[in-house]
Amino acid sequence: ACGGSGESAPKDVSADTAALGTIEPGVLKVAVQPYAPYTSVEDGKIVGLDGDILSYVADQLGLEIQPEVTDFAGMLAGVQSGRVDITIGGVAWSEDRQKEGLFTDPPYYSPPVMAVKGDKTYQTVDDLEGLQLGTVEGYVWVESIQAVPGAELHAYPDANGVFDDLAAGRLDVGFLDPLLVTAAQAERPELEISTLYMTPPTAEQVAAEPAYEYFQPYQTGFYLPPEATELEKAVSEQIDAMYENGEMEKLVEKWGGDPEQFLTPTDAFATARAGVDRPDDWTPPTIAARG
Amino acid sequence: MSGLFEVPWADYQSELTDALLRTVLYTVVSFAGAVVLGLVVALLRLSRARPARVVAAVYTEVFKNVPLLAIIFLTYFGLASVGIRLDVFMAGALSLTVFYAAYLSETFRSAISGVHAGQTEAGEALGLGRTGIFGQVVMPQALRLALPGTNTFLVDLLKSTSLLVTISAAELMSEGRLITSATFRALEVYIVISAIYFALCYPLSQVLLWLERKVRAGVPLTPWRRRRMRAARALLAADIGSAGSGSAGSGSSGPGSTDLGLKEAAA
Amino acid sequence: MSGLFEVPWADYQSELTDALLRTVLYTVVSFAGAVVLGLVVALLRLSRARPARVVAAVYTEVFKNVPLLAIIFLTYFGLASVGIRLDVFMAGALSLTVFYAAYLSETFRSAISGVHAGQTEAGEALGLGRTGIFGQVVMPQALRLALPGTNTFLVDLLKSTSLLVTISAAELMSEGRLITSATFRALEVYIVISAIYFALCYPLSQVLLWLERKVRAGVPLTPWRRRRMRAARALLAADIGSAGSGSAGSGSSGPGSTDLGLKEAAA
Amino acid sequence: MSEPVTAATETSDAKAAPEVVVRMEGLRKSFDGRLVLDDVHLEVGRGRIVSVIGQSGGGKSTLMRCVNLLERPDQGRVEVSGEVVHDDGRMVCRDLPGLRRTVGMVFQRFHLFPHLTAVENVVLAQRRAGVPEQEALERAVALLRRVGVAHRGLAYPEQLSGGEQQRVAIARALALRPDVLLFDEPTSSLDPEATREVLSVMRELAADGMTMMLVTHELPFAREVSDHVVFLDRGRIVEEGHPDDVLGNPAQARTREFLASYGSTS
Amino acid sequence: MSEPVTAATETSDAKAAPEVVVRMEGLRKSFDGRLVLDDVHLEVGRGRIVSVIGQSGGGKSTLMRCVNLLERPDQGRVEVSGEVVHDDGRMVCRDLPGLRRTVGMVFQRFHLFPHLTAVENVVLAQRRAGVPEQEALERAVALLRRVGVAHRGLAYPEQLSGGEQQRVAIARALALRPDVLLFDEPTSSLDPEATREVLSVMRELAADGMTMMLVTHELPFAREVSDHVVFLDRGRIVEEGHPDDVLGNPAQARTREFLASYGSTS
Ligand SMILES: Nc1ncnc2c1ncn2[C@@H]1O[C@H](COP(=O)(O)OP(=O)(O)OP(=O)(O)O)[C@@H](O)[C@H]1O
Ligand SMILES: Nc1ncnc2c1ncn2[C@@H]1O[C@H](COP(=O)(O)OP(=O)(O)OP(=O)(O)O)[C@@H](O)[C@H]1O
Ligand SMILES: [Mg+2]
Ligand SMILES: [Mg+2]
Repeated sequence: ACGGSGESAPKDVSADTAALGTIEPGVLKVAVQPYAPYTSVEDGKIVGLDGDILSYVADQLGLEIQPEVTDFAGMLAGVQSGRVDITIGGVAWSEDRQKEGLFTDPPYYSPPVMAVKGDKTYQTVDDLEGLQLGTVEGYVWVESIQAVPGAELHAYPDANGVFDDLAAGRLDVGFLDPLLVTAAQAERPELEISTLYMTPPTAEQVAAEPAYEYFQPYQTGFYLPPEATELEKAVSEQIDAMYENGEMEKLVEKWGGDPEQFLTPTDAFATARAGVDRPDDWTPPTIAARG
Repeated sequence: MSGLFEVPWADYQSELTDALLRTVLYTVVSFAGAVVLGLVVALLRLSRARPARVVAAVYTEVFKNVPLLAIIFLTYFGLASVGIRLDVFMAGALSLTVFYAAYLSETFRSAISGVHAGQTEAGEALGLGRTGIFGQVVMPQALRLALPGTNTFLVDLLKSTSLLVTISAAELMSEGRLITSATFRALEVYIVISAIYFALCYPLSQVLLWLERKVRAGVPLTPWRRRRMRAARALLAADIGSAGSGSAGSGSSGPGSTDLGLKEAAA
Repeated sequence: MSGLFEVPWADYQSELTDALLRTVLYTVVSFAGAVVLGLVVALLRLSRARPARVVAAVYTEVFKNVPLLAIIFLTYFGLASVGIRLDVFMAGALSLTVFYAAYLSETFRSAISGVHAGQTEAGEALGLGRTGIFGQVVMPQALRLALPGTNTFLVDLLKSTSLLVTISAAELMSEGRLITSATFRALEVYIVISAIYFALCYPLSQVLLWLERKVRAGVPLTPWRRRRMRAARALLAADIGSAGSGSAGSGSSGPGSTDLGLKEAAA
Repeated sequence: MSEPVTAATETSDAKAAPEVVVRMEGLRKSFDGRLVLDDVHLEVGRGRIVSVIGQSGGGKSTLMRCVNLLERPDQGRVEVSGEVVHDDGRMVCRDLPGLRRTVGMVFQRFHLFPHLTAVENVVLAQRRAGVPEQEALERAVALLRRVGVAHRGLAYPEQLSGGEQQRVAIARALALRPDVLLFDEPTSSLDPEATREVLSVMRELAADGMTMMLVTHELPFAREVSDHVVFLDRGRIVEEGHPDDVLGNPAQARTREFLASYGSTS
Repeated sequence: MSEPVTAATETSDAKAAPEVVVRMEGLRKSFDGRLVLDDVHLEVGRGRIVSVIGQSGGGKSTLMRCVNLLERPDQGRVEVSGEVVHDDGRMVCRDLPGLRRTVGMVFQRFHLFPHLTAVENVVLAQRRAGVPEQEALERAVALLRRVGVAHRGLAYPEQLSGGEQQRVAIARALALRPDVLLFDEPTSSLDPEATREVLSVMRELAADGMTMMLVTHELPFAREVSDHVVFLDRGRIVEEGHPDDVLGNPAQARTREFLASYGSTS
């Protein structure tokens, strides 16, 4: 637990802020895994796309962020054991996962992205047939790639392996979280890697080959313990507001994402959560209305 | 939080079984490698050639003073970036091998030097030759001395396969993490994975203790030694069967019968 | 791949220093705890009361056969979810303590039983009493026997602090991961982090070896023992200064002067 | 003796010396159901020297160890310096460390404390018994001189030859000014030269009037130095008396047989 | 002897027995610049028994160890069974294991192989020397009977008493039918009873005509059993000759002094 000024126990906290029911009034304890450019910690401050979004939300709610750097298992257990108030960082919503806690409204939608070397272009799933395709072991894309006819799967322990082999020409396409590719390109320009957004497979394609499901965007969320209903509501409201006031678009752009890709949901998102952890008439936040 | 056991373990059974087998495979291969490499390093450290000793000492010190996590990482990614691409299994097993070889070499070295100098001398005086002395006199005794330490490291190695999660080795801990990410039930998964490790390690350590006791008791472990002991027992039957007839069998060539008589009366 | 050292290390200097200090603090506190707890467990295992022995044996077996990673996780998150909230430092140090106490208890136990039974008997015959025998006879000798193993575990413990990353302990390895994720230069980061661990562990292990040699050579380490040795040296000056005058000083009460004369001629 | 500090004389000054230092009556002791001492009676008067001889396994060590209760007899009474310390299987002695300080013991394998120098070996028990530091040190040095190893006073046991080690062990046993010294085969781990050195120290202790009990295979020495010889065979005292009688002209056939077995080598 | 297998007789059948088994000429050896053997000449004829006596550190062990080249002399010549094996600091022997099989050695501290039973101890070197398994076993058993420990043949060394261990060590040394047996203080780690057992075995070997060299402190035994006694003092042979002369009526003052130091104990 670095940073924060958590030592001075009784603080000037407004009644509204106190009502959020954080572990320590006025303080938002956040578990993060180092996963730049989504989440990272610098000088005791949380940074990255998820980090900036949450920082903005915390400001609005009068909360002070106190980050805890851990790994993925530690993030989950931190929330579940009440060590932290919330965890962030590209956590995808799924029906199974939401049984173990609360998910906020999606701060963004993660579109499927392809890392390629130089100026190669691919757009649809059909373009991938017969190629050398890479991803990280354990990612959902492993299954999807295996379903592509004639393609050969290369699974790496982490994204660095994908980048290295793309640069070396042993891979045609790498499937990774989108901002990772952008950031890697910024950090290591010598690799000459660029980002391509994929045109998601159609409903018919997914029906024919269910593993293609993961080539569609997924919705992320901030994850909280089941009791933290007040806090979840407040954070979700702020997220929705950020779609409205353009703040979200600003941040996605700041971190190298395409707002169009990141902030417009498909119809499937509403049906997935409506009636599960959202009201039946829930509509996912979007910037499309503004545009 | 809801009830403790909610993960649908049955769904993961076949993956867990695979992961468990892979854990065992990593353990077996790496341990065999570490024993061989450790022995080589120990012999180098005991050799008369100073360069050999220095190389072995540097090896041992480096690997003993760096976290295994870092070694695993560097073997997999580091070697790859200089053009040596090992697959996950090779890299994982190699990391464990080189790391534990450093520790084992220390155990072996002290076991070998722990064999009394008089033993080598007795071997020399019997004309056993260098290989005879090493193979038949020093090694079997060093084995006895080295077993406890070696066994500790075997169990330790088994547990350390959990660090291969860094390179997604698909062993138990990696599988645990996959289940965690699917179900979000980290705590439950950790408890179950710990229990599986315990179920692997505890019987293993008990078997090794048992083996240690056998070896210490001098029980013949090789078939040829068992055969020799059987033949010897047959030949000595008359002497051992009843102590009285034994000493009688030795005739007047044994020491004075008075002495033997006293011994037997006391026994 | 471009040049090896491209991470802006200077930017991370203060965080790394903090992390390093935290690593050292974890090591010191946990090791002290593990030594105390390990000693208690060893004494329980050697006690005459069967229940005490059983408790100690179960403790040792459980913690020796479960991965440290799991222990850390369960101590921090597991205990919290049953209402025992330790802070990160407490939980981390406690995990390392209980884990290494299990190993150290084995080392201590075998060191204590390794002290020759004749030593206890001699202590009894001199009327030293139980505490006197334990404190002045058995412990100092057991210390000598236990030092090598204990030292190995100290270095091991230092390296194992790297596993505390999972509970956000902000030690060296956590910092390394942060840097990796920010710079995408995992290899370089791991090499540097390994070098830092090596720079911590290697001098530590050399200091411990040096201490081991001192203790084995019987160098007095406590001020009171040094004082006693000084006084003794002063009193014995005449006897030791020149061996001849020493034996002369002992007068006719010593053994025959012929014997001593021969000894000195040979020396 | 040129040295002023001699354990035996000082002790007899300090206490109201009873005439019998060790008395054992009807001692019985078994291990695992096997009788090792069988109705043993024995008295050691002040300033006397009693040697115990006999076959290996005959119970000699066990008998000696019953004096300072390192072994507790099953039956019979043990009296040390006029006080009953063990009676009929019950510990009567309230101050076991005190008893142990009254009885000095020298072991066959020395059992010096290997982590301490020779002089510290002699100081240790004195300090536990409350002797002030400087006094304890001075006494240790005087004793080491007396047994002729003062020049090795700062050496560790492993740096000493066997004979030197045994002499330090004797100094250590004398440091608490015991009423009686027990020697259990003090020379049998020694080579002939070292044996001679140790026997000469024992001879001087005898000349000083130290009360001693010893188990020994050195029959000529036993004969020369002791007032009384006890032949213990399979836990029973078969014969005892003046050394010239027991060793020179034994009454029992068993004793003669035992002595004959020695004749063959020397 | 009722046993058919006796090492000495078989060996002398098998080889064209030269009259001198061990010959040493002008042997010099120093350790760290200190002369330990100084111009030593020595001959051991077939079937003879030579005892080496002398003060501790006098070089007795070093002399014995030069015979089978466990120690390599700096100067002088060593001849075993008629062949020069070491000459003027150079190893001449081409088959060192072969030489070592020609010379049997029994150590003071036995040095049995603790991980093997008694019978296996005796079998081991035979197998390395190419004796077939069954024959090696039979010979081992015969030898264990001969030295009277066949009833303990399946025991491990630590389960044996000192005397039994030493007798197994003798059987082990005999197993390769050596031309000569070397004994380096074979009884000095033994208690009197075990000493007697081992000496009786040696006496029988002597009666069988075995060639032997021994270092011993058992002067009466040396006198009884040997043909020739060598008194080695500070690396030089001070006096040698018939045991009755050297031990009974020594010509040199140094020898008398040495012998006198023994008189004090027995
Ligand atoms: N602690 C013990 N437990 C079981 N048996 C014992 C114990 N101590 C001694 N004995 C047995 O008691 C018998 C007498 O032993 P003791 O040591 O008194 O004989 P000893 O006359 O001193 O023999 P030695 O001359 O060999 O020292 C032996 O048979 C021995 O094995
Ligand atoms: N390997 C060695 N290195 C250095 N010095 C040695 C070595 N072996 C023997 N010496 C020295 O050589 C001298 C003679 O030793 P040796 O063992 O031959 O004497 P010894 O007559 O057998 O004595 P003891 O009766 O004590 O066995 C001694 O001073 C000994 O310290
Ligand atoms: Mg005894
Ligand atoms: Mg010698």
